[in-house]
Amino acid sequence: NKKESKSTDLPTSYSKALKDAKGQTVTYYGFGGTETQNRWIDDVVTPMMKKKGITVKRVPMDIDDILKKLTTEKEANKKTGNIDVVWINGENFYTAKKLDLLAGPLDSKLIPNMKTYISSNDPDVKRDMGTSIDKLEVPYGNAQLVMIGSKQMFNGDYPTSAEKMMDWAKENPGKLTYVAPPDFTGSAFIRNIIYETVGYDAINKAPATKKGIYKVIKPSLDYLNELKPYLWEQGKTYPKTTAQMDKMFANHQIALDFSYNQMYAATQRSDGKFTDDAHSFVFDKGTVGNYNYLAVPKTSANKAAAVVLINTMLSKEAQTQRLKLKYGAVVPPYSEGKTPQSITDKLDDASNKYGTVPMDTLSKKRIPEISGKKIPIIEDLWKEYVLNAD
Amino acid sequence: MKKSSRLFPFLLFVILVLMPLLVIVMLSVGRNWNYPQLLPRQISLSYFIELLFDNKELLDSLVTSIVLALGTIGLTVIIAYPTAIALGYYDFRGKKLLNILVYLPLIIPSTALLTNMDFVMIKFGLNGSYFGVISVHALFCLPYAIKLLVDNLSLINDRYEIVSRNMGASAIQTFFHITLPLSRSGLQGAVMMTYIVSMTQYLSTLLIGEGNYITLSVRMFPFTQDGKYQIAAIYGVIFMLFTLIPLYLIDFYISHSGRRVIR
Amino acid sequence: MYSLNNISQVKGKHQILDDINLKIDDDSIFAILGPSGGGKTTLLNILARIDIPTSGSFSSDEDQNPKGIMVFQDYRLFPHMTVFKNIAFGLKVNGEKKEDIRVKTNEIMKTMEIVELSKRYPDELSGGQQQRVALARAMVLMPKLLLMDEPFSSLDEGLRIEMLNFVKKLQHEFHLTIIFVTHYKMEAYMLSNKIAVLINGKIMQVDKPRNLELEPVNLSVAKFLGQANFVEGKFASEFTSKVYSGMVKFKGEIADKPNFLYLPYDNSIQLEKSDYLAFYGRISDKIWISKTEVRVTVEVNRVLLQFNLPMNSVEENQSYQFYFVNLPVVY
Amino acid sequence: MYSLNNISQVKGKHQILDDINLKIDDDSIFAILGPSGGGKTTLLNILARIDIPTSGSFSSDEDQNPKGIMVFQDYRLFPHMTVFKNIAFGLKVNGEKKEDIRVKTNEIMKTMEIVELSKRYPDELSGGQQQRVALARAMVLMPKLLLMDEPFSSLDEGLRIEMLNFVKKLQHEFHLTIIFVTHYKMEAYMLSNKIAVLINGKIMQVDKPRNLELEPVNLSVAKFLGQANFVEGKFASEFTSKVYSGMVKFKGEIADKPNFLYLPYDNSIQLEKSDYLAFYGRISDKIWISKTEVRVTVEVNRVLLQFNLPMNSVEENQSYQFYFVNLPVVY
Amino acid sequence: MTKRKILLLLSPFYVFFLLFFVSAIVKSFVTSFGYYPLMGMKNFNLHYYFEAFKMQSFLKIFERTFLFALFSAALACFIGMCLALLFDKRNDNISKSFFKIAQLPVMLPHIFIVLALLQLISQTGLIPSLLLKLGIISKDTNFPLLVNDPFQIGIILTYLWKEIPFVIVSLVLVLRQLDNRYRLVAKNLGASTWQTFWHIYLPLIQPALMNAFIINFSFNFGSYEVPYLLGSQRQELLPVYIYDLYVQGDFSQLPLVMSLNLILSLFAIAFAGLIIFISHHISGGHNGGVK
Ligand SMILES: Nc1ncnc2c1ncn2[C@@H]1O[C@H](COP(=O)(O)OP(=O)(O)OP(=O)(O)O)[C@@H](O)[C@H]1O
Ligand SMILES: Nc1ncnc2c1ncn2[C@@H]1O[C@H](COP(=O)(O)OP(=O)(O)OP(=O)(O)O)[C@@H](O)[C@H]1O
Ligand SMILES: [Mg+2]
Ligand SMILES: [Mg+2]
Repeated sequence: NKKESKSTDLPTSYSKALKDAKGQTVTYYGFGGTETQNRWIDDVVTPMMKKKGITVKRVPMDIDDILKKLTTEKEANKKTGNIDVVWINGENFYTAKKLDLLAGPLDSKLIPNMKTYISSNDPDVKRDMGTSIDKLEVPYGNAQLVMIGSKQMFNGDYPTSAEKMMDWAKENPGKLTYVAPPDFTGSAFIRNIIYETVGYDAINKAPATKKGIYKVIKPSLDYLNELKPYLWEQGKTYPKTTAQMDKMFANHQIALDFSYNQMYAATQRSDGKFTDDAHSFVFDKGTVGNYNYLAVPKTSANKAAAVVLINTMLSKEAQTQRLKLKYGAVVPPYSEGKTPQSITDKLDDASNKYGTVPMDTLSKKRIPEISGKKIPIIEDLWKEYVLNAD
Repeated sequence: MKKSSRLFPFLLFVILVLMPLLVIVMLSVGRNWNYPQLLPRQISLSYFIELLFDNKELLDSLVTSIVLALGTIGLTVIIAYPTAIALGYYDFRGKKLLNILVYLPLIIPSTALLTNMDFVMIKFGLNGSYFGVISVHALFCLPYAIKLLVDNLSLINDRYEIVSRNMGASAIQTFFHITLPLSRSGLQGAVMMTYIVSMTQYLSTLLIGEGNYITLSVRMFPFTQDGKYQIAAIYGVIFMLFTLIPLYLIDFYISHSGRRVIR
Repeated sequence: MYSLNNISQVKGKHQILDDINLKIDDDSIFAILGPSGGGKTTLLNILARIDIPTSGSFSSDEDQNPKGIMVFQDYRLFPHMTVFKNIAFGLKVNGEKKEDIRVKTNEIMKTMEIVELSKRYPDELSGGQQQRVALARAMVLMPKLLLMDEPFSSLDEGLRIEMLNFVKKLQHEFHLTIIFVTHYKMEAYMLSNKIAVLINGKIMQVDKPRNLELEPVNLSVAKFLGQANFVEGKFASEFTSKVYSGMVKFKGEIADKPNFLYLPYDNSIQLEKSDYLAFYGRISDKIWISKTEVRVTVEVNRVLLQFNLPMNSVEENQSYQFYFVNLPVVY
Repeated sequence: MYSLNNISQVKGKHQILDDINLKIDDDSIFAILGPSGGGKTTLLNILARIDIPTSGSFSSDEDQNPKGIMVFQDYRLFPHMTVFKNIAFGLKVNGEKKEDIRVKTNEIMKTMEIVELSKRYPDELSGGQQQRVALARAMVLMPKLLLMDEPFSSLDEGLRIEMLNFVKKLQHEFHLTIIFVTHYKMEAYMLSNKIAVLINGKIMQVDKPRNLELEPVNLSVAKFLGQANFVEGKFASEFTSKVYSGMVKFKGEIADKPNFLYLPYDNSIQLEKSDYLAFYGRISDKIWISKTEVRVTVEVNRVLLQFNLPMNSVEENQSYQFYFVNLPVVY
Repeated sequence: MTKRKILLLLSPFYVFFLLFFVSAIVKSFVTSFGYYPLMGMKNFNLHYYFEAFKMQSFLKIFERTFLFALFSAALACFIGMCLALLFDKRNDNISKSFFKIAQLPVMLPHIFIVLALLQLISQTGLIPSLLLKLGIISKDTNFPLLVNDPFQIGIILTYLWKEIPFVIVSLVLVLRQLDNRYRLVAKNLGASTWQTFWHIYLPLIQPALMNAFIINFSFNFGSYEVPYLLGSQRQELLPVYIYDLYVQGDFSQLPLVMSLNLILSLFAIAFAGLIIFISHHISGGHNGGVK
């Protein structure tokens, strides 16, 4: 078997990787439900790789399934698999690391662009949702929760804090809602409310048990319960997907939308889905932010090409392209001091043009994620004490 | 029965079936379609064109889907036919149990089962292979195929086969000259269901196919999952075209080759 | 020579066939005659190897497992094939040449008078037409052993005789062995000189037509062959009954409780004096059955009996003294 | 009185029934006799309102649209019901009381000798048993008009006669009107005194059995009634043929090209001298058909003819001079 | 002969089934008994089954899901049967086009109708828009909540849209085989249309209908995509519940998930067995083939 004979170790350096990778096909596994992201990989990354003699294959698969797959392979004692690069985050990274599924270290020797654009003491390079990264993954995108409000419905006065939001909701019942967890964005919104009501430190320090967390976030749950009767359908039901919520927002059924993409309002507006009425803002106390990461499974058969792919996706060229609206306008994961000026300019442009939040505001108002282990617990508590209360 | 008394239910049925299809088609080409407008403000084929022509992956995945579906049909029919013959014609010990067994793949929620299937496939060395993928597809098609064939065969009974064998026909000749034509409608149903079930397999294709088989469903599913309506609708329309056209062709071929089905 | 060795068949709790033993000569027509539900179809199914007997075997001198081609009682024409295709089916699956198939099929269709039906489907045929197609379908194969299950039941007299003659001719020309099953004794008599009577799953008698008719071996056979009166009575050295008491030829078993006087319609009584005085009876009814005979109902001591008598020999509502032709039989 | 008025039926391109006109008395048994494919089933289907005629109508004095209950030629027992349920079906859907249904159904099963089959399904019955169930299913309803399509074809002689008698009795007791269809003339003769002969979609003759047999109205009827030799020849004031030439009674149409001498097996020739010299022929075969008669094959001028002659009157391979009983008929 | 023949006929199925399916089930069982070496769990026990039966929420959702699946499958079978009987004739144009159109939903994935329903009957969908235009409702919230609603109406509609045609298609295939010979007999014996249906058609199509019911029931009971998109979060259905547990990524929970899965499966199997048992013992369970 040809695959089996291939080295299962990471290459020793980027230049060696480049050489070894020639002619290889690298598979990129990641969520395939964002057409802008897909387009970026297909239109930008793939041609760049082609020039290096590497073929990229994009497989749309949920990280949950990827993890299941990797686990199964490990259980079945399979030494090499088909997955070369995965898009991974937080809780899933925690699991993957715990199960020893990922190859490392992916240091700056292997990924030169890490050194160029990302400072090694950036907290997001050290920890991913509380899990120490240990050079097992590389950031390749920046995500931060932003609120998108209807200018008309809010009269330009956006609720930039939990209290303001409550007041507005009481005055305008039925006009707010949020996506129900376990949706990623919905879950982030709830964490953000926790930050608003009890603060990041409290939840960050809380023990990762149901009891411990409940004690800490009780005020947050109370807040959500107080808000509940003023939500859409009196909070008896919630939208299931962000898309559903987007549609309700677009139809002015609700006044407020959320996104994990800072530039989301811009892309939607250019798509004709949102009108000029959509305006982005963040809470005064800040919003949850995290990075998207790439990792290489231990079983990858094309580790050299995987390394090259990661470096390419992190490159200035690829990231600059990615700022285009048609590629989803994703903010690069570059560290503050190392971001090229051209990119900063572009982001500020967009903020003027599409009413998105300016880059420096965003980075100032960024609150880190809590431990991935706590997230399902919070979701459970929400279900128990908010959704199914009464 | 009078014609008029059936006209109303007929029209109602037609509307209920076709309206959603129409909505999907409009959704796939409409832009700026917001509440409470009844029709999209703009019609644009740009998405379509982009997906169909700028993106050869769509066509690739279409071909992959069909290639898998054809293999699945073959495998399913090979397994389902004899099983259905046994269930439809004969009484034997354990028949009732088997009757339930054939429905198992539907009954057991596939999400969790699939990882275990993946495990088994890896152990057999079939993961990522064509046969591996169509086997898993076939597993989910078998309940439908067997059911439709059994319904059909149990009404015919084996009396014509007996005649054929008595006249000196081999088992194979009997199958092709007697069983097959007599259960044609059941087979047609079975093929149709198999085709569609195979075409819509998502997770099994991905897990067992190891990314070697990126079908239409694999591409489409994430969008629908995430509620990306318009893209999902476009995929849906393409999907619809490529399920309906071949199936109607089969239907046309079957109902026009030879005589109407027996009484 | 074909042998049926101790064949028994049980279905559910029913013993359908009970230890059947028969020898059937090659190159002959053998008839199995029996009443409805007697087990005829069941037996043929075993000979055609459609069914497996509970015990016993069917073998021949040449072949350990001979297999007959069957004409089914319920026709079983393939519903999706035209008449032509139905008939050609056997030839086709046996790999005959196209041209041969055409010729043979057309030939037999001509004989069966179904040429003009050749393009029809079974459900467009009358009952008798279907039966002829079923016959043709089996016969066109000229099998060494042909099994026919009531092959003429839906045919009218004329066709039936034609078919009978055709079968006879075919057998003669091609030296087939034909086993055929019927409930209609005339058919059996006309086609075969050796007839097995199968009643209630048992072979009761294997004999020539004449012997069968003259001396049925027991009451069931006599009853089945029909066309006779059975007068209940008691036998103890002599016979006593409402109708007749006196000397008889006893063929029953002493153990049998009620005994029966066997009086066939035909040729059992006469008006001319004979050695055997029968009874005095009144003619209560008279129906026409052929150019020479009438069927009369004779009332004797309130019992009604039927006989075939020569045309014009008796008058309705008159009474006559009758005599037996021979010493009557009691079972 | 039921009337069939100008009933015609066309299926595909086939004219199956051609202008049928019949009057059928209430409270009687009417037989329709005809060869296979003659159109009998087609006609009954119309009377049962299962099929609609292309033209014509069926009516009665009391009812504009009378409808008969039918016994189907192919039985059509409901495959999912036991014998009991099959028979009870009609009573049940007509809203009879449970107890009545039980009693009536058991009653008729007893008459039909199928009591012990009551819990079986149709596919567990022999052909004759199925036919009896089909009969019972219709008769238990005691319909005013009962239609029976070859209801006895699968029954053995004994059963057939029992059933015939039962049908007769039933008709008599309950004053039903029964129209029944058969290809078997004896059945028709025994059950009915008024018989319509249906050949090729046309009613050829409506007559008493005797008249039918003695003077078939035309060649088709004569041929159908069978049991006769037809000798081809030419008629022109006298008849000429290989077998016999001379005076005849002419009943054909002059236009008919070949004419046929009608020589029934029974009662057409004798050895005793009569006014009508027939022919000189050699006995080539002799088969036993009843206690008094043999069927002989007579070879005359290379033509083979069949006749029923008294037992022992002729010897095989001998030649004899034969005489006609009456002046022979030519069609 | 027959025994060997049946064995021969069934062997492809058994081989295939054992290799690919039973082995996977066995693996599930092994895991559900708490043997999951990857997470360092190596003891066989019934712990997770006991735990499952102690989970109040699980039992409640189980009951709800069962009733829901039963109801929607039965409804689909009922409506499908009525329509199939109404349009079963082979040689008339309405029936022909009906059958063609009935095949459409069978050939399209569930997700298709989910999309369409979201467009049509969500509170800002096309139907509320239409009603608004017509002045029947005055604002969107007047329109009842039909997706993600507590009565699972959205899911039921989706299932009906897919399953009624499935029932129709499978019954029409059977009805065509039946022809109308038995109908004619029944009618001739004096049965009304209703009686003919009840005593003749229903028993004869009953096995096919029961099979369709089992398929629909199993699907409704076990599939998660549709309830995931259209279900109410509060009136959760079992497949979603298990799916959520499953994707939470906590691998130490896997044995529990597997045991829930197997409990659900065993129950559904028992239920299907019951249906088949009933089907065999009511009218129509025996038919020696239709002549
Ligand atoms: N599957 C079965 N289960 C139980 N009994 C059966 C089965 N098949 C046939 N029988 C019974 O076996 C007996 C013989 O049946 P068979 O069909 O051999 O009769 P037959 O002689 O052909 O009668 P017929 O002349 O009426 O066709 C009948 O009493 C019948 O009811
Ligand atoms: N659907 C049809 N299409 C064309 N021809 C038909 C159709 N049905 C019957 N026929 C023809 O009509 C003629 C009369 O058929 P019918 O069934 O009435 O005959 P029958 O008198 O009952 O004969 P049998 O005694 O053989 O049952 C036959 O020649 C038959 O082939
Ligand atoms: Mg029989
Ligand atoms: Mg007929």
